Amino acid sequence: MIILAIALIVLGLFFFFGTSIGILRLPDFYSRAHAAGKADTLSTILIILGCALFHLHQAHYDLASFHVMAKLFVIIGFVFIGSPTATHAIMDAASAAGVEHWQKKKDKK
Amino acid sequence: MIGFFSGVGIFLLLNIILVFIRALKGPTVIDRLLSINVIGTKCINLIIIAGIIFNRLDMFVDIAIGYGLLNYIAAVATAKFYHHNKTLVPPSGDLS
Amino acid sequence: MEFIINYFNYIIVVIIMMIGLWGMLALSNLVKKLISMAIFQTGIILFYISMGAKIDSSIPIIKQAYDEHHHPIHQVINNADYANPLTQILMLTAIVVGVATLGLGLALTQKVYSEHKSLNEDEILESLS
Amino acid sequence: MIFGLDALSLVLILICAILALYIKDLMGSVIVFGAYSFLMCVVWTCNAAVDVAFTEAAVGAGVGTVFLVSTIYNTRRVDTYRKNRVLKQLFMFLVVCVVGSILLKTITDLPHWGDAQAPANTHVSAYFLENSIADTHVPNVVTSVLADYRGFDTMFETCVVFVAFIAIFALLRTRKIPAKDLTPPHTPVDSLIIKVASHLMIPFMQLFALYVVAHGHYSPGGGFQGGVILGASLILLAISYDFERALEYLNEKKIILFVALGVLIYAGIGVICFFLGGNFLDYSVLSKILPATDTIMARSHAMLGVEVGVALTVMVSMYGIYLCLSSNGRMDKGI
Repeated sequence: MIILAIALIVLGLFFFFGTSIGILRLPDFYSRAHAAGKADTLSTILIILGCALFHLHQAHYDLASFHVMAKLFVIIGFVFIGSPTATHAIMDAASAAGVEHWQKKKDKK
Repeated sequence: MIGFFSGVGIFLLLNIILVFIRALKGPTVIDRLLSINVIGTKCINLIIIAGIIFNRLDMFVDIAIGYGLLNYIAAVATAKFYHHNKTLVPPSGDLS
Repeated sequence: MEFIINYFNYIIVVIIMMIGLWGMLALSNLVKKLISMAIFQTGIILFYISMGAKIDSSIPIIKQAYDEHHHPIHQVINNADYANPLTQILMLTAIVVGVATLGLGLALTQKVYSEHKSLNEDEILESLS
Repeated sequence: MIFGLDALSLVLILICAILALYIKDLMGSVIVFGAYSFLMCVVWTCNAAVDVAFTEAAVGAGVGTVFLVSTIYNTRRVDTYRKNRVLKQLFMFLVVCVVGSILLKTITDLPHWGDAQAPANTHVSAYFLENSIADTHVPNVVTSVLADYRGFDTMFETCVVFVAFIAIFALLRTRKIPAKDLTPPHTPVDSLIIKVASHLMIPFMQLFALYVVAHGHYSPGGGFQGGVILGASLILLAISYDFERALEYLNEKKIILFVALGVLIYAGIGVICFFLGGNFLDYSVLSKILPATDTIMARSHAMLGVEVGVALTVMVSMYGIYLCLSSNGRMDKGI
């Protein structure tokens, strides 16, 4: 169980590393939002899952730890609704405000 | 195990610094908003990890639920602001 | 080096307060002045919370053991095991009051803007004279 | 307390603070200030201050940024006026450096960070920690100090929130529409995704806020946090739909009524204690009228009543402040 928890957390950290590199390096706003919207939500969910499993193991599977785990699942649900909504709102605003798409042209400086 | 979770927390914060560089550079305001939104989501993880390090996770989940619920209000409000004034670059004056 | 580790939070408090004070004194935009005021306020809150922190202490919620009739079992509570609750409650109310007063400042700013059509301190002073 | 996380996030906070003041565009400044608040919340958790972290989370994520954004919406984003202030700024920098060096000299006299034997940690707070369970049966010492031992303090803090709301209302509320509309023309934004997501989240938010108010005795939470979350849920309703929809639930008359009712509940519980022969806010005498409670449980129950009063005032204040700031006092349409 503890190995599974650590594996989930490390996987989440890997995805978050990808997110931060993507936000830092991708060329235009829309591709950055793509990195932020998907990988970020996934990494958050993975890390929370790992923490839930670790807590379950640490508390020897008693009733209170299942209560905590249910709460952690509630957080996962909220992040799953909230984070993509926020990204959608930001993207919508950007497209309304007229942010230009990136094009693979060198001559446009 | 506390060492492992401290390492996870510090790794998350270092990554937040990477994200923060985008907020620092951010050619437009909306890039800043995007990276700040990511930082807000990551704070949920940091709080849960702090709870595990303190060994009182049952007390810290409530804060994390609060964050998970409220995190997107600021993004929605700011996005609505840009729907009304449809300019990213203010009419007079520079960004920097 | 030892000085930095022992007083790290307090040094940050001083720097945050310096940034906030500088912003309030030197910047001309009224909204930025209010943001600097909020930064200054968090400096003070950080000072109080750092005073209440204890090494190897837990959060100030007592781990209560109960017997089978749900009556609390009497236990000896060691002061050094829990963080200081007093500084925390002082600052908890200060945050909520701080956001209410920030709203008041913003309302005044909006009123000033509707009079003078500007948020700049210098421009407002010129239009007053 | 966790040193590594604390130190790293404090360094990030410094960068945030400088960046928030450096950016010329006010919107950017406000957004970076939001990140400042997020990281501050991490610092509070690392310093074992869970209730403060909860308050900061609710205030910073829910209402603080929204207030600033709505003010910028009704005013102007950038200064067009330029006057050379470099000399003044340099002079102020020197002044601030002098003040800072004095403060730095002073902090060497303070006890070390995290010292359990410091004077601030040994006198009054030790009494609260050791006697909270025996006196009130409340494990969360922060709640018991907030609502019971220091009840006067909290009552007047609630009054400050109340007075701030009344002042904003009196300053901004106007019925006449100004001749020249300052705000840009209002175009309704129909984003179905935001509406549906808010529709899903708002009931959970309000339910969770009630849980926070009621469960504040055993876990971090209480009137202030629950009130701010309730207010944030109403603000979200007003943002994602429009003012009409939000005012259907809680109109202006009810706002004024509830904001006073919260303070009245708090002070009323104190006055009832008065009539039962105790001191003002001495809850233990309430056991005479509450059925089947001893003096200790009476204190615990009265704390819940007080928290409900605080939550009511804070909720309505945050909601009302948002309505006033966002519509510049006209209360018809906002962001």
